[in-house]
This record gives sequence, structure tokens and C-alpha cells, in this order.
Amino acid sequence: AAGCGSNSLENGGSSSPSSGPSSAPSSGPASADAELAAALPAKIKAAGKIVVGTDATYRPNEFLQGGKTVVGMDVDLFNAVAQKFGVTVEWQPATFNTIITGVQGGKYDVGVSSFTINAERKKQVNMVSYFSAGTLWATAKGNPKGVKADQACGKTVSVQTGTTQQLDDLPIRQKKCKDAGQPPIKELPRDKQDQATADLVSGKSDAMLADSPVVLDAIKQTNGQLEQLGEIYDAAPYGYVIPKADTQFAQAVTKALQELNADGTYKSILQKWNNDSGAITDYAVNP
Amino acid sequence: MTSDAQSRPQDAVAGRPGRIDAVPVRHPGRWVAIGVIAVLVGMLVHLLVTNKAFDWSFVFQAMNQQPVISGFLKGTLLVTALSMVVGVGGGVLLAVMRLSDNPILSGVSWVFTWFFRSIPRYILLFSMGTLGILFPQGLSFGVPFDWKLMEWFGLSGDLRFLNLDANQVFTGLVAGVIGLGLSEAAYMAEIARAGMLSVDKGQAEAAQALGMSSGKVMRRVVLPQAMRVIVPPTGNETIAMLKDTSLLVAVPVIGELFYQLQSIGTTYYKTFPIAVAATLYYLAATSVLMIGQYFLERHFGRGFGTKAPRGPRAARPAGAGGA
Amino acid sequence: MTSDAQSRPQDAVAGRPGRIDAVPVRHPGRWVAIGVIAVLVGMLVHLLVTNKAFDWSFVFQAMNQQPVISGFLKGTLLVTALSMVVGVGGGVLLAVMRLSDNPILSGVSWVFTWFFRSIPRYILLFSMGTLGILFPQGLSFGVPFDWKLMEWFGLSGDLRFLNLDANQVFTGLVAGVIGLGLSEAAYMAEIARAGMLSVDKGQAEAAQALGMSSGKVMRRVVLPQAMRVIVPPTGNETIAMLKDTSLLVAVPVIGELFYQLQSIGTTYYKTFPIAVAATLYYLAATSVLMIGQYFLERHFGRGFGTKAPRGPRAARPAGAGGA
Amino acid sequence: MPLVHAVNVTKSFHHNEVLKGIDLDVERGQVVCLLGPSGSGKTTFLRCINQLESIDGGRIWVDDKLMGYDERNGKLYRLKNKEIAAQRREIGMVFQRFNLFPHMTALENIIEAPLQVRREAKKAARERAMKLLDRVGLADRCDAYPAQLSGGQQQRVAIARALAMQPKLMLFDEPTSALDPELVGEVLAVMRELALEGMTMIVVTHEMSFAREVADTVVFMDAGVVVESGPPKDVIGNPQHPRTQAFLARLRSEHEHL
Amino acid sequence: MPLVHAVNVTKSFHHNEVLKGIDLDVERGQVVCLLGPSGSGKTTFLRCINQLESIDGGRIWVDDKLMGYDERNGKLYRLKNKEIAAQRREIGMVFQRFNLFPHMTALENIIEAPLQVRREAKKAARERAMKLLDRVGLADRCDAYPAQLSGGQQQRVAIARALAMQPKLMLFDEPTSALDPELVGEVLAVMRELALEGMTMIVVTHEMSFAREVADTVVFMDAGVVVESGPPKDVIGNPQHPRTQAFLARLRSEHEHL
Ligand SMILES: Nc1ncnc2c1ncn2[C@@H]1O[C@H](COP(=O)(O)OP(=O)(O)OP(=O)(O)O)[C@@H](O)[C@H]1O
Ligand SMILES: Nc1ncnc2c1ncn2[C@@H]1O[C@H](COP(=O)(O)OP(=O)(O)OP(=O)(O)O)[C@@H](O)[C@H]1O
Ligand SMILES: [Mg+2]
Ligand SMILES: [Mg+2]
Repeated sequence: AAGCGSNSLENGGSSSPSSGPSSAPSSGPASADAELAAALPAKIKAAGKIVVGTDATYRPNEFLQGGKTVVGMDVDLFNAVAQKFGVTVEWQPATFNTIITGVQGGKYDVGVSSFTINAERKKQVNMVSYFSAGTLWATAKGNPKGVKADQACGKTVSVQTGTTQQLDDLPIRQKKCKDAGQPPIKELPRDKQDQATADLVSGKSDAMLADSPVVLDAIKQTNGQLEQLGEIYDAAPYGYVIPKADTQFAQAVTKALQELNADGTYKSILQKWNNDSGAITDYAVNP
Repeated sequence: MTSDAQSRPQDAVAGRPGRIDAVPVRHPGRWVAIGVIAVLVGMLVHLLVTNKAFDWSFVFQAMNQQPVISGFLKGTLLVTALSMVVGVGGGVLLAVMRLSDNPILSGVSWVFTWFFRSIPRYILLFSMGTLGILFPQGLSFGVPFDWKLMEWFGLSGDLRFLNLDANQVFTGLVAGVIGLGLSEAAYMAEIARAGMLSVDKGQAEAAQALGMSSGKVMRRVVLPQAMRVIVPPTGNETIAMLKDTSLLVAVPVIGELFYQLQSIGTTYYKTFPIAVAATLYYLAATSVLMIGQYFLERHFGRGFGTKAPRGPRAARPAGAGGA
Repeated sequence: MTSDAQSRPQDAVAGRPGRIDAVPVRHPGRWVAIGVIAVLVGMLVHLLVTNKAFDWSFVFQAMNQQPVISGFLKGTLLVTALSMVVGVGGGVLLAVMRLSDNPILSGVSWVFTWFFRSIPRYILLFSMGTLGILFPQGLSFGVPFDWKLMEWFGLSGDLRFLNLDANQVFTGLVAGVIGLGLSEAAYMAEIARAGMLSVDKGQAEAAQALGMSSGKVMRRVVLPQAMRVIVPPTGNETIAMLKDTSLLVAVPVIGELFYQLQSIGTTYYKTFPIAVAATLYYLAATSVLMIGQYFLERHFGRGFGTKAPRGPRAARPAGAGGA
Repeated sequence: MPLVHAVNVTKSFHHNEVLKGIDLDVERGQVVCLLGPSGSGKTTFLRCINQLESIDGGRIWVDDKLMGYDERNGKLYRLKNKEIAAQRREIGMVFQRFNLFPHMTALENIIEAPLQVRREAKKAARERAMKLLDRVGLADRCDAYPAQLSGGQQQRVAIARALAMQPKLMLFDEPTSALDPELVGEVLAVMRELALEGMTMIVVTHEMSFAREVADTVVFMDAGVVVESGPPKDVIGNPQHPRTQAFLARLRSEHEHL
Repeated sequence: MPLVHAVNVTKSFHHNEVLKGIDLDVERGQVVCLLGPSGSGKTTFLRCINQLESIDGGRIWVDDKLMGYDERNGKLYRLKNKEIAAQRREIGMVFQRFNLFPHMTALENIIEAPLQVRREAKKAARERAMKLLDRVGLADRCDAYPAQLSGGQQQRVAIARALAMQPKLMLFDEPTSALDPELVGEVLAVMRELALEGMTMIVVTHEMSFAREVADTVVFMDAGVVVESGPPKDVIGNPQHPRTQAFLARLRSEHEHL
């Protein structure tokens, strides 16, 4: 049943941390908790597993390995949460903008896909905070174009379309450029984050801005071709997406996160993905 | 032209003119066009060979990944085949309904075509995926034939490729095939209708006069002849479908060529080589399809003089049967 | 049947039989089918009306946003129109090349068709966008006609809709239109070729015998008749193109219906109503296109007896000209 | 009772009455030739006989079966398509434009209906088809597609195809008028032979020599009515009705110099 | 020197030699009828005259112009398509299957070439077209599409269309053989009138009465060669060559009873 074709690529790739099969709980000190298990919605209890919708194109938080296995920081962390409940997780790759609808419609039990918590989302579903991400800039090694986040006017900047960076962050900067009578930032919006990163690597753009975990990972992945520019700003929590009806379950998830934090699992998972700078402790439903 | 008039009488006197061995007409414009095309092709080849953006070694490595190959075979080729089966079958049915005397059947066919041609496949597939979860039973009841097909597929999948679990195959791929198939049926309905209308009415009447039932008339006489007109645009549709399988991610189904390649791209930040790899796969599949189309066209063109007739005498234009 | 044999002689004796006023055949199967369809339609309507996922008020609000409307008009409708102009023009040119005696021209046409049918539009648009950034001048030189069109468009854009800056329009939309147009030309080439081949050879010969040049023969005699066969699949293509404008995001061009709707969806986290809104827009555009197709078909069908002839006497089958 | 018994047959297209009450009896073994100007309704009448058109009034019986309807308790019931198809099997029809199936060889054209409709064994059907092809002089062309055959050859295959269903009645609608003058003879020869063998035939034709020689009855139609009918020597040789006379004169004028 | 002067014309399709050295002279104002069995090359020869087929050997001059080639310094140069198109304007052709443009009305069919090729003014072209339609008896049908006309009417429009280019020579390829016998007369009448007016014509036909009455010369072709030619009373009335005799006997046999 081996089939043809190889299972790994030679160049790069070596640095990507591997994880076990996605549906199996990751190894660690976490163990099931009967009190938490009682808070599980009936459907999950009956199935013995949580169906999670995720857009597996967002490295390092959730991405596909070996063509079918979803891995990443979000994955490891939520697998650990599920283990606290004594159930497994079925990761279903989906496109980002269909996940919340899928959770509302019962297609997924939970959505885990680097969702930034904000007022609109909180109106629609329960959001359980578990991580803090901000915006971070990156440039080519040595910053040859001399870009600065606050002085990007006239520079070409990569950004993924539809992200908060494109929709909220850059417009403010554009306005500043305009008010200062300087040339506008040349935006190079891309459908996918990896395309935006590729543009920066290939020199098509002078800088890139994205969620901090993504940028940190891209810097690591590209083996020194990129470097961080300035510090993380506009930090906001990521949240798990849970249906409005399952508030009790959402509360239980915060408890599970607290336990994971207490036993050190939380920290070690973040460290594994080079993301401990985003750790939080005040897990909450709809903060 | 006056020189002709003078040369003629002499010529006629000088014995009977023989073989014509004339200097052909020159087409300078045509050669310029060919030159321009040659330059463009040269530029393209130069670009392909020299531009580092292509990164050929990565392209071939990416193409040779096991999930990519299996995604191509199962997600892309198999879904294309199954969707086209549903689409062509449904399209022919819709065309027959549309051409029926019954205004209700014909109206339903029209509305179906109108609706499913309008709805983007991405949205349709997303909805199918959602429906699949809401009424799994309902769907399986609605299209027993497809389930049969998928059952067969499920088995073959288990036998040959072990990397997709059955559950995912049954929910995702079935929804994907139904969604793409329904959409395709709407397009195929128009194609099949045009094909059927192109068959001379005398053909159906001759068959009826022989005592054939309307079903037989359709299957044995009208459709085989309509195929001549149906096959070429169906080739277009199949090739388009091949690439539309990349929309399966909306269902979601990820065991498909483009998604698999993109997920490699995500890891290595090499977008362009990934696009090249996908294009090479689609080029290969398209080539095979075009060869298949050639043979299909030849098969259904038999007796229509699209090739040199084998008999001793070609048909007289006035005598060519109801063709 | 024996009852017939008995009834006949009596009947014949009883005077001349008059009008036939027979009981029609019942089609129970057909009524069952209609019943099933009615139930399905009922379910669909019930779903549409009662299911909260649709959120109709949001749907109409989203549809009424200024960027959405302008995206529909400019990104979707205008790009569809321009791409189809490039596609149909290029397709006819490719078809003429393909049918030419010159093996080089015919080969180039084949390779073009093969390549551009194989390359996914998303990837093509992505590459076009990249090319656009690499050689903005080069592109503008290559297709002066399109630039003219876009210049005209740019002006109208400045006059009517102020939300896209000219720079973006000129680089992005041009690349998008060229990419979609080239891809479409490859599909249209097959359609146009089939159409031209469907015209009786006698038509071209009659025109040649009148002293018409080959260009005139093509434009005045062959193409107008080929249109009958070309228009229906071109309708399919146009409708598909309408929805493929959503791929403009790969260029990237974002002034387009689907992207604009999605960005509203992303802001308000309502995916499904957004899908419904997009579908409604596409339904509207498709409906208009289908009406247009109807009139085009009627126009090019003139003289072919697709409608009741206006003259006092219908054609004899044996006497219908080269049709 | 005659094999074909048509009484007061009427048929309109929209508001155009094409048949205005046709009566026709054809005895078993008889050959009836139908003459008449273009548009007089000859084709339409043939098509009504085998229900390719449904009639508006009157009745047509073929072999004692009422065509297209079932009469029970004084009420007519339209037959199902299947039953109409069964009735048609007894009637062979040959068209002006041959209408051979272009995607099948001559042999396949002939065995199609026996295989598909009568579910004969393939071997037996082929053997009988080859005999029929031999009879129309085309045994050597059995593998040719229609497009590879001359018009006359195509029409002979079309006759063999109709005969393969062993019909009781043969209808011919101007079987030679789409043929080159030279090829007319070979088709008429086959039809002549068929008549000699006792086949009941209704033939629409402009070939006067054939009508004179072969027909038992000649029927002259004009504008949807039978104007004159009788033995050929009367109707052709000595027409009584002025319309018949005019028609024949028009036909003759083009050939008198030959 | 004759209007048409063809010398030793040969033409092959693949390895099938269809014309084997045809000589033909047609004087201005003459009518030549071409007879011959199917496949003898009559159509091919007509098509060679106006270069719808290019010839392999020999020469054809029409109105003192060498068709298809330019002869300079003893060398032949193939003419450009444009120049060939110009030569064709002098020659009208009428086809067996009419080949009217189905998407244009009768009037539009006729004015198409004058407008597009000779760039006549629309008004003048229309007026002349109406005169031509009147001449072929169809002025009232000017707005009908071909599909709305009978075969005879279509063929008359086709003749008018060819005449609209004011050709010096008219070629007719079996202009009546796709017509109902009744409709043959109306087309032949138009052709007869044309001949009387002095038009030079080459007519392929099976209509013996027409050939006898109108032709100055009858040419009998068989298997790509001219077998016999001369005035109609000789070739038709008293054929010398056995192949001519056999052909005429075959044609006659079908019509002798009329
Ligand atoms: N399907 C139809 N719809 C409308 N009118 C029709 C149809 N079929 C025939 N007609 C009309 O009915 C009349 C009789 O037609 P029919 O074909 O029976 O004549 P015919 O005697 O066979 O003439 P011909 O010698 O030209 O074949 C004609 O006026 C014709 O236009
Ligand atoms: N385009 C072609 N390609 C190959 N063979 C051809 C072509 N055109 C004609 N022929 C062959 O040339 C021969 C002469 O044909 P042509 O049509 O000139 O005969 P014809 O005398 O006009 O006969 P008919 O009376 O049947 O019209 C025939 O054997 C025919 O099959
Ligand atoms: Mg008729
Ligand atoms: Mg000929």
C-alpha cells in the first residue's frame, strides 16, 4: 500500500516540528477529568470526539503535514484540551470563512483556526481566549530597503487579503502617508499567506505584516532569509469558536486551559512552536 | 492581364499545354505572423529555462509527493470522472425533459438549468457539505445510484490507497461529486439539447416507423448521432471540471491535487513552483483527455465522412441520407 | 385487439366516422415524477423561508452596499464582457488558424489551445498578476487595444465610481482581462471550430463563386451561419466566466462582487447569507444573459425555420438550401 | 375486407386542413399509386396510416386493427406509445430522403429493428439481412456506411431495412425523387419485383411508367381530396377530371422531346 | 476567339484521375449542354472553369484571361486569392442544391455580392435586384428566406443572384435535378429566356428536352473524357458512340410510358 511518490521533501522541512496523528491526544502529563467530561455537550459525549473545523493553511498554527494530517500549535493545544475532557479530536480542514457558519450550523463542534476575538464574533458565537497574538512586520535579512513600520510610505508591502492587517492596520498607515504628503504604501495583497511570504522572500515586496506567530514562523522556516522588524503590537487574544448554545462547555474549556497551564503543558506546547511570547493566563469566555 | 491575352494565341499554337508547374503565391504576412510567434515561443522557453522563479527541482519533488499523487488520482481524476458521469447522465435527462411535450417537465428542467448554472460551484459545494451533515440519510436516499458508485469506490479506495478514511470519503467526496455533478448537469443539459436538436427529424421518424419505442429511438438512433455534436463541448466541460475539483476544499475535501500542492507551498513559501507543478499535472491530464476526445469523435463520426470513406465511391451530396 | 376487429364492420356500416374525440393516454409515471419534484421544490421553499441561516435582511443589506454594487458592475460584469470580447475574438482567430492549410499556424493554434485549456484560471491569473508587476510597460505595449479599452474604462470609472484608484485598475484589471481572455480564447477556439465545420461547404463555394474574397466569405457567409451553433455553448461560457471573475483575487484585483461580499462576510461573520447574496446577483446576471442568448439565437436562427415561417409555404425538406 | 381501409380521414396543421376526408381501400396484394401536385397531402396521408401523424377525424384500419386507437363501448381511447409502436411493426415505410441511420453500416441498419424490436437472435437476423441485401443487389456492400453508398444504393438498403420487419404493408413516399435519373431504374426494379411477389404497397411517385405498369389502382389527390381513382390506364391514360389532366400535361411537357 | 477556351484540362483527386484531358470551346452567346453518367467529371470540370478546383494540367481561358495563373516569360505564377476572386466575378454559377445563403432573404442574397464585392450603392443594387427578381417571377417573394421558398423558387433566386454580378458566362450544374418534377419547368423557363437573350452558358443537365431545344452544342462526357460532341440533333437524336447510346437508352427507359 506504499504507492508511488515520496513522503518528504529534501530541502527545508527539517525544522518543522512533527506531531502524532491528529486524532490521537498528544502525549504529556494531561489526563482526563471527570468533572470536565460532564460538561460536554450531548452530541460530543455520544460521539466520543470533537469535530473541529480549521483552515489548515495557516502555518504554524494549523497546517497540513503529509497531505492529510493537520498539525500546528493550535492543534497541539486543543488536542491537550480535549484530552482533559477524555475525548479525541477530529480535525476537518475547511476554508476559513466557512468555519463560523459551520459551527453555528452544527457541522463542526468547535472552530479552532487562529480566530482573533472581537465584538462581531462574540455576537455570533462563544469565544474562549487561549493565546495572544499581535501584528508583526518582517523584511529581508538586513532590511536592504530600510523599511520601518511607521515609515513605510512608498514601499511595497505584502499582506494577506482579508486579514485585520489589510483591512484595519494598513488603511490607517495609508491615511498617515497621505496626510504627510508622502507617496502611498504599495500594497501587494495576496489570497494566501504563503504567497505573501513568498513575495517577500523573492524580493517582490520590501516588507510584510501579518499575525505575529505567522511572521515568527516564516522567519524560522526561511532559514535566515527574513528578519523581524520592530516588535509585536496591537496584541489581541485568539479564541476557540463554540456555539452560543454550549456556554457551559465553553466555561469548561477555560477550566481545562487553566489546568493545562498549571501542569506546564500549555507553556511547553507554545515553546515547541516558538510562540511562548503569546502566552496568556486569563482564559475566559467572551473576554 | 493584357500580357495574358497576347501570350494565349501563341501558346495555343505551340502545341497542347501540359502539366501545370506554377510558382506558388507568397504569403509574406503569414511568415511575419509565424516569425512573431517564434519569437514569443523563444521568449517563453528562455523564461522557463533561465528564470529561477521556476525552481524546477522543487517542482518535480513536489509533484512526486505521495499525497499529491494520490490527490491527483483520487481527488482530481476520480472526482472528475464521477462528476462527469452524474453530469452527463443528468444533462441528457434534463435535455429529454426540456424537449418533452409536457410543460411541467420542460419547465422544471428549465428552472434547474437556470438555477444551477447561476450558482457558483464554490458556494454550491459549501452548501452541499453543510447539507451532508444536516441530512446524511436524506441525501443517501435521494441518489442511490451515486451511493452505489461510491460504495464501489470506497472498496477500491480501501484496496489501493489507504490514506483517506472511509468516513471522510463518504461524506466529503459524495457531497463533492453530487454538487459538481448537479452543476455540470445544468451545463450539459444545454449541450445535450443542442446535440439532440441537431439530429435530423427524419432519423427519429424512420426509427419509429420501424416500430421502435421512444426510449429505443433515443438510445439507438438519436443519441449516437447527437454525440457528434455533444462530444467536443463535453471535452471542454471535462477539462474545466478537472480544474474545478480544486473547489472541493469548500466541501471540505482536501484529498485533491491543488490543495495538496498548496499545502506544500505553505510549508516552503514557494508559490510559483507549486503553480507550475499543478499546471504540469493538469497539462498531462488534459492531454490524455484530448486524446480520448479524439478517439470519441472518431468513433461517433463513423459513417459521417469525417474521414476518407473506405468504400469505392464517395457519397453524392444530394444523396447523403438524413445526415 | 380482437374487439377492434369486431367493432369495425359495424362501425363502417353505421355511417362515416367523424371527428376523433379520444380519451388520451394516462402517464402515471410522469405524474409521480411531477409529484416528487413538487415535494422537493416545497422543501426548498420551506427551507428558504424558515431557515434562519439565510438571514434575508442581512442578505439584502449586503447586496445594497456601494462597493458590492460597484464590484458587480465593474469587476464582474465589465470584466466578463471584456474577457468574452477577447475570448471570442481570439477564439475565432484560433479556429481560423486551426482550420488553415498552413501546418505551422494550425499547430500553433493547437498548442495554444492545449496549453491554455490546461492551466487553471486561478494559476493563470496569479501568473498574469506577477508578470504585470515585473513588466508593466511590456504588457501595455503588447496589447494596445486593451489599454485603449481600459483607458476608456478608467475615465468612466473616474466619472462614476470613485472607490478604486486608477493605478490598481490599470495594472490589475488589464492583467485579469488578458488572463481570463486568453483562457477563454482557448475554449472558444473549439466552439468556433465546431461551428465553422457545421456550415455546409456549398455555402462557402457559392460565395467564392460570386467573387467574394476569403475574408468576406468568412465574415458574411460562414460566421453568421456558424453562430447558430456557436451561440448556445458561448452562453455557457459567458455564464461560467461571470463566476470566474471571482478568481480575480489571484491577480490581485479586489474590486469584484464576490470578494467585496466576502469581505463583508468576514467583517460580520455571516458566510451563508453572503453566499446567498452572491447567488442572487449571479442569478440576476445569468437571467439577463439567458434572455440575451434567446434573442441572439433567434437572430442567428433567422431563415433556418426554427420559428414558424412567415411565408405562405413552408420549405420542402428536399428543397431546403444548403442548410 | 381490405388490408387498408381508410374512411373519411381528416387532418389539419394549425388551421390548415391538409386532408379533407380521404377514403381509400387497398386489398391484400394490391399496389396503389398516389399521384398529385406538391402540397396535395400525399405524404401526410402516408404518415397518418402509420401514425407518424395522428388524424383529426375518420378512421384507418390496417389488417383489421384500428390505427392509433382502441374503440370500447363506443368510446375511443388513444393507444399508448408502445401499442402504437407495435402497430407500426406491421407497416414498412420508405422515405424520399432514405433516412438510413448514418452511424450504422448497411447490414447494421437492416438488423437494427429485428434485434432491438423483435429481439431476434443476432445470427438469424444477420442471415436474413444478408438475404435481403442480396435481393436488392447489395450483398457485397454490407459493410459500407450510408455515406459511402450512392443514392440508389441507399434507397435499396432502406427498402431492405423495411422488409426485414416482414411487414404486411409497404408505404413508399417518392422513393426515387431524390435520385439521379440514372439511379431511378435500380430502385424501381426492386419495387417492381416486390409487387410481383404479392406485397401490398402504397406508392407516392411521379414515375408514370412505374405507375402504369405496376399499379392496380392509381389515386389522384389534389388539395387534400381524392379527385380521381381507378386503374392506371384510365387515370393516366384517359383522365376525366380537369385537374388530373392539367397535372399530367405539366409532367409530360418536360419529357416529350426525349 | 471563343469566350471559353479549355485545352487538355486534367485533374486528379489523390490518385484518381477525374478529368483526362478535356478540350472545350464555347463561343460568345452559345449554350453548351454537358451530358454524361454520374461520376464522369461534369461537376469537376465546371468547378475547374471558375477555379473552385485548381487544375493539374492544361489551360482554361475565359474571356481571354488565363484562369488561376499568370504566364510570364514562359513561367506560370499562381494568382493570389484576390485575383482569382476577381476572375470569378465574370462567371456566374448555379448549383444543384441552390446554396442560397439561408440567413438572408431572397433580396439580400441577390444584393450581397454587388454590395460587398463590387461596392455598388445600396439603392442601385436593390433596384437592380428587384428587376432581376421580377424577371425570374419572384418580385413578390423578395422578403422571404430561402427556407420559405419552394425548391423551384430557390433555384430561380440563385439564378438571379448569379446574374446580379453581370457575368459574361453562366455555369449551371444540374440546376433542376433536386427539384420536384412539377417545379422543373419554371426553372428551365428562366434558363431558356436567358439563352434567348444571348447569355453564354454551360449547362450540366439530364433534361433532354431542354438540351435539344436550347443547346447549340451538346457534349457527352464519360470517365473524364469527351466522348462525343456536336449539335443536339446529332448527339441526342443520332448518337454515334456506343457509350452515348447506352446512356440515352437508360435515361429514356424510365420515361417511355408517359
Ligand atoms: N408538420 C407540418 N406542419 C405544418 N404544415 C405541414 C406539415 N407537414 C405538411 N404540412 C403542410 O401540409 C400540406 C401537405 O403537405 P404534404 O407533404 O402532405 O404534401 P405532398 O402531397 O406530400 O407534397 P409533395 O409532393 O411536395 O411531397 C402542405 O401545404 C404542407 O405545407
Ligand atoms: N473533392 C473530391 N475528392 C475526391 N474525389 C472527388 C471529389 N470530387 C469529386 N470526386 C470524384 O470525382 C469523380 C467525378 O465527380 P463529379 O462530381 O465531377 O462527377 P459528375 O459527372 O458531376 O457526376 P454526377 O452526375 O454524379 O454529379 C467521382 O468519382 C467523384 O467521386
Ligand atoms: Mg410529399
Ligand atoms: Mg455532378
